[in-house]
Amino acid sequence: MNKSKRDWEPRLVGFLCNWCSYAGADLAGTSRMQYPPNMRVIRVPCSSRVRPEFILRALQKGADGVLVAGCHPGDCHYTTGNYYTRRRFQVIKRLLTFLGVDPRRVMASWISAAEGGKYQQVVTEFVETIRELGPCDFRPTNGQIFVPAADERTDLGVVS
Amino acid sequence: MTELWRIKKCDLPAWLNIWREEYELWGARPEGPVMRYGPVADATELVLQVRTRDSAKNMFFPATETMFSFRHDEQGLELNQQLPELKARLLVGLPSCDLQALLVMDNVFGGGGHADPYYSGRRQYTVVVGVACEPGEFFFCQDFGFGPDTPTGADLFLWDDGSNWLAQAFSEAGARLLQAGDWEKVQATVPNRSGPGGWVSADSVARLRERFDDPRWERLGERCLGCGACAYVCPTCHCFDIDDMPHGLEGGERYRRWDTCAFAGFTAAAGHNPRPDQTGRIRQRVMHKLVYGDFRSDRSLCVGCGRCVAACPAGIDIRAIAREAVREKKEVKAGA
Amino acid sequence: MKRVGVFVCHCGSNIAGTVDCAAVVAAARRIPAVAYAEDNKYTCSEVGQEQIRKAVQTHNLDRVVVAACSPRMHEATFRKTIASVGLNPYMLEIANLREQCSWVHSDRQAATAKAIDLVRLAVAKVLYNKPLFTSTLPVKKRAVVIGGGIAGIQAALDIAEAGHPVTLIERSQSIGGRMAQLDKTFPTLDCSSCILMPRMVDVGAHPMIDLMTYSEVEEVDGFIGNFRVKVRQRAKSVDHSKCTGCGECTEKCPTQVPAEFEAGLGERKAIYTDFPQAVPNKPVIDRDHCRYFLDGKCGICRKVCQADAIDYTQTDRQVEIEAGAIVVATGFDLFDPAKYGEYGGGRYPDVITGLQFERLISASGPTNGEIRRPSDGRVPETIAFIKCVGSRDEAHGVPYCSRVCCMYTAKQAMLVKEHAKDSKVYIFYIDVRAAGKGYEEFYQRAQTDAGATYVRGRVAKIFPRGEKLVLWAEDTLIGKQLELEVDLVVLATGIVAREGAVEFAQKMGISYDGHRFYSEAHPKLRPVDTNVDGIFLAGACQGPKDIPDTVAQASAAAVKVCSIFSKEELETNAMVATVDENICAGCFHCRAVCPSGAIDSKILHAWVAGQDVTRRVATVNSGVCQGCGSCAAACPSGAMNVGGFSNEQILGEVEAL
Amino acid sequence: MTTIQDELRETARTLLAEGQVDCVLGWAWEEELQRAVPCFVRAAEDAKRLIWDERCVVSLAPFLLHMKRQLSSVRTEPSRTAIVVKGCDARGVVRILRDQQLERDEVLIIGVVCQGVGDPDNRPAKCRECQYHVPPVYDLLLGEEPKETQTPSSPLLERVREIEGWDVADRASYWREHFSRCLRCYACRQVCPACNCVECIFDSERTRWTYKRTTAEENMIFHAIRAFHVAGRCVECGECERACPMGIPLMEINKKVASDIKELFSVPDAGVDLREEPPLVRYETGDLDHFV
Repeated sequence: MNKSKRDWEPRLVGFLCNWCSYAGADLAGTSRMQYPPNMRVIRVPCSSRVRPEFILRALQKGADGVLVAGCHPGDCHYTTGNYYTRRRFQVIKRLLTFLGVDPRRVMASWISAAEGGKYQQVVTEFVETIRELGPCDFRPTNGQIFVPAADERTDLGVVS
Repeated sequence: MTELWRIKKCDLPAWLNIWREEYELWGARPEGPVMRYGPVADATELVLQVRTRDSAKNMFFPATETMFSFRHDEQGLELNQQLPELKARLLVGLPSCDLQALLVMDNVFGGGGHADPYYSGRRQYTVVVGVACEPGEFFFCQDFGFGPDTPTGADLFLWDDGSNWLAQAFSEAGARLLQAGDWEKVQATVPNRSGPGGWVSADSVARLRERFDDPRWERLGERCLGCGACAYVCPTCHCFDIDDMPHGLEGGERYRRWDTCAFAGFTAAAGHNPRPDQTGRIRQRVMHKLVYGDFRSDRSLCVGCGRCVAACPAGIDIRAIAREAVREKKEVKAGA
Repeated sequence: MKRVGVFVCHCGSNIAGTVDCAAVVAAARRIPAVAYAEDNKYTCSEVGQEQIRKAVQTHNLDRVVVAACSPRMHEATFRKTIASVGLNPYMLEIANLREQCSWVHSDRQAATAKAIDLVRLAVAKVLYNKPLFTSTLPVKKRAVVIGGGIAGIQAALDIAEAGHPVTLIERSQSIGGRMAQLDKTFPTLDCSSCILMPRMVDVGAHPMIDLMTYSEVEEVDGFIGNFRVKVRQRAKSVDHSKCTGCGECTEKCPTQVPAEFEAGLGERKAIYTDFPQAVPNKPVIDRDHCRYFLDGKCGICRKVCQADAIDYTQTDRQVEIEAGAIVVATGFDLFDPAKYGEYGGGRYPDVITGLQFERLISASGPTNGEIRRPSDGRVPETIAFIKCVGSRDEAHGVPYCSRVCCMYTAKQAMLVKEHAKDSKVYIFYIDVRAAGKGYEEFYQRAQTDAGATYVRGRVAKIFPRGEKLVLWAEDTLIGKQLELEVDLVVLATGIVAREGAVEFAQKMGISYDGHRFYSEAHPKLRPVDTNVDGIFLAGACQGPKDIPDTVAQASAAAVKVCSIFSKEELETNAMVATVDENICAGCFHCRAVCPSGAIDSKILHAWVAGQDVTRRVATVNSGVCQGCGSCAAACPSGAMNVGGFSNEQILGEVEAL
Repeated sequence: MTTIQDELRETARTLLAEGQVDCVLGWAWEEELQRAVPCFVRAAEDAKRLIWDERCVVSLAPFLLHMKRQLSSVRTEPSRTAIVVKGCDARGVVRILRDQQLERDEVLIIGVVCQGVGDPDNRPAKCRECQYHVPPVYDLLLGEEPKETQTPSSPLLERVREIEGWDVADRASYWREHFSRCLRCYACRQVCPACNCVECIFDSERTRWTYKRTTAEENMIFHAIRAFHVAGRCVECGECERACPMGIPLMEINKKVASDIKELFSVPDAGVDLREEPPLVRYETGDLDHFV
């Protein structure tokens, strides 16, 4: 399902921590701050709940950009959660960049419950960056040596 | 003396290139640091008489293959089978052991009225050109009754005659190949070198069958780390598992992928695993290859290509296991 | 077969205004797993909830998706709704169609498409929801209050009055804290000890309050309802059960040392009580300065004590207290004036702090209430008060306003009239902040009755000239620089966090802000809670505040404690981590990242090949686990999972992208 | 080098004879196979089969961990195994101990001073940049410590820097081409001392972590996740690359992650100190934040 750039809308995934970033996103809502509708939000209890498996699966399943958002270090509802996120995320991002995923596709951001404006800005900028970058070429290619199912199919005899 | 065809080695690529419109050319060529069978644009890229790291099995029974996709929406369930697209292929350069392996796989996937549509499709549209092999490290094909010059299983077989190739067709597809290119008819004797062997004897198969409970299997179990390298490079390993990949909430596809008895989860069923550790698993591999063999044709599942010996990170060697089985229990060699 | 019910809310026009709810319902019906989908105007209303209840029963749904406002609004409401018809409350997921869709997008077509996607994500997640259950934990109905100032005293009294036992822990010899050091309090000019002492006496006499003075908290662990507080009771060297508080020993003790209580202006003996009305009114021996302990010569106090209460052999004791809740009321320190080199704080004897001035005017102070210059004891003719010393000053790392200095400086200016009516008073200020009840009127009286001259401008430099102190300042209202000779300078130093506040916060596991004040759970809605359930804050340790606010916070903390103690058992968090013991390899990366120490280990016995094999695996204490999921992310094999945000649920959501 | 070999045989023999250990895990030479293979010596008289020379390439650490999960080695009374280790193997043993998969007293570490293994004129990358000619942890040490140990340049690190220099698309096609060869035989996982889970997420039947398809991008996900799971714990023993039948340059990935972690969190090499803390389960409040 490759999409030519013209009619393609970036699909973004955001893992938002429940106590800060998700609350910040809600605040952007109550303040009626407008931003593009490309972001699909997945709520997590803490940014430290996000595993690299989720990020990679999201990219594989059609996400063109992945955001991991949490509280500012020191504000974490669980005290230390985002300290681990900070370390893990840097390792994941550098690893993915090394393996050929454009670094701009995966980003982290500290957004507190009071920063509705920042959430709006982060989403808007992220959509623009990805729109410029184009679709992520991480589509599930079919590993078969053969391209599957031509339209017409001959009846398969039995090999002697 | 039999009637053969001869061509100069340097003219072989030109001959093969003739067939490129009709067939897709396949053969051994370097891929990264390893030799593998794969498609080539020009016959000159092919490397003959070389042992690839993994076998040609991938061409007929790929490591991952979508069987069918399904979609469930308000109109009900829609199923469509994903049969492979059928393209004629010309596979050049299989040594005798790989040819024998193809026969084994044909038995497993093709015979007995229950042809596997995925395997058969690909196999049926592929013409196989065998080439005499230069014996190398870890080979033991002679133990299974054939040598580097045994043509069985090929549509066309090329024997090494110094600066020329001697060829003989064994099917009309093979014969048709000879109609193009500057082949000349000759009368020559077909070389019939005996291959390396002397490891697996009928006696060792019998001893292995008796020694199911021999404690020496545990020594092997300690050394086998449970990876799938041996099985996945083996030309005759054909076990597979089936799994589903969802497409969103409405449908998905069912695919099959290689599996191996070396893996821990291979026999895990409903929380119980009859083979709890590697001892049972390495024993199953050796027994299935050498002793149980292929129940459909009661021939050994091993073709002596030695790829598993080369691939094993722990240095386990199926040849030594067979030889060890005939040795008396008292002197236990390190290798076993 | 999983049967999902989807309920799309219009929320009046909040959602329906931008999202085509009917289209969302139609799209939801097309999802195979969705057995029933409908929309209604107000799902959270009684009517809306009744529709859910009816639908669950008639279509025997086993899990529900409500597509409405943010889960942070009504997740709890809808959990109760589905629980009332027999579903486990956690078989619910919320799609946030309002705050994160209809309100933030204007293009109807795009908003509807996104709404459909959000519903698909919620359905994909709910398919992996599992029933979750809370468990209960016993509550130890004893409170521990740390800090014996007015905040600790008030909290302790309120809790004790509600019938629960309290242990009040105070580091110094007596309770009373900062307030005991004050002479009068604003805005009523009440005498500080007159209003404080009765409360102190109540605390000392209260049957439900165990008073542990001269003691420090060493370690706190456990969790709400089941804290274990380790306290080090320093050796008092006086057996308080025998001591009658006659004061003979203090009288005869030959050693004089600077008294902390007198803020450096007065002295005390080696065996001392902080101040005359101390509670407990029984002395302790300061072993760092007592001659008996330094060179073993003295021992006068033991000789003169008729009650034979002196006991040099006493040693420190470690006491472990089990408590269900803790109130932290550790108070504050003052900004160190020496940091203002230009004012000569700490160098010129006649440049003192507001607290030292308070001691001067206090009847029980070093000068028995007379305002005298520390240098030569003369009554100062002109006094200059300088406000915002170490407050609202980014350069010295104290950008905040300390809230109380404007009022206590006005108070002190008025008291100068009482204690030295001829003295002239200048007050240098940036702004005057008098926002409390009766504060503005009090500030006006300071100008009129007390005749204090308010000069708007900062003082640039203070230096001695002969007997006098010279102030270089400016009066920004008339735009003139001025030089002023005064006899006494009083610096209104700002309120800063206690020295050692960070270590204490780490000991308690509570978080602190950039200025080392302890962080409340939520600035507006949970000002007395901390991020650790069961630990509450009261007083200036949470930030500068005056006595009325402190007392209000103390009572609030007390009510929070009492609400915990009102239940026999505590309900624990349902969305907690769980371990799959078959997969756990016992590497304990999870324990390394757990913020609440909820992970322990146990030995598993398995019968393998005819032998008993032991294996160590992780266990989770569901009472302590807060469900953050750090462990589930640190566990490579996925053995550790979190209810409500399990690996399967999140992978399911990602799958439906 | 024979002197170390003799010492090794003598040490093994006495250890077994005195019953200090019930098994010595070392290398033995297989004449027919022309290869040095792991060998579990249990009888004192078999100690003479142990060898030590540059042909002892296989790292024995994974076999130590693997033994524990074999029924055959299940014993009620505590058993103790001696293991012969060169520097990189010793780091593997420390990894297994530090991940609490073995108790310290279950292992007796016989360290041997190693100047590099494999083909002398084409040493594996790990030997050319080796800084642990002397095993960092051992109970017994055979062979003298070399006098001067200059810290060699790291060809692997230079290769990583070179790859980092390419632009993203080139890197993507470089790795896609390598990963398209991966057969998912999991040899790299099975020989890795840091991959010590009881059940790997890639084998999980209960949770569909990933699909078990051998497509290029699915393989990339496998190798990315594995590299992350061992991040900060990988001891750079190079076994994954050696074991890979398809010749995928896995050490380039592990070296990249290891150098990132060293640069970001300035932590010592993994598998050197028995009290080390895996860096991804710790934090410093002052950690860098520039990426946000």
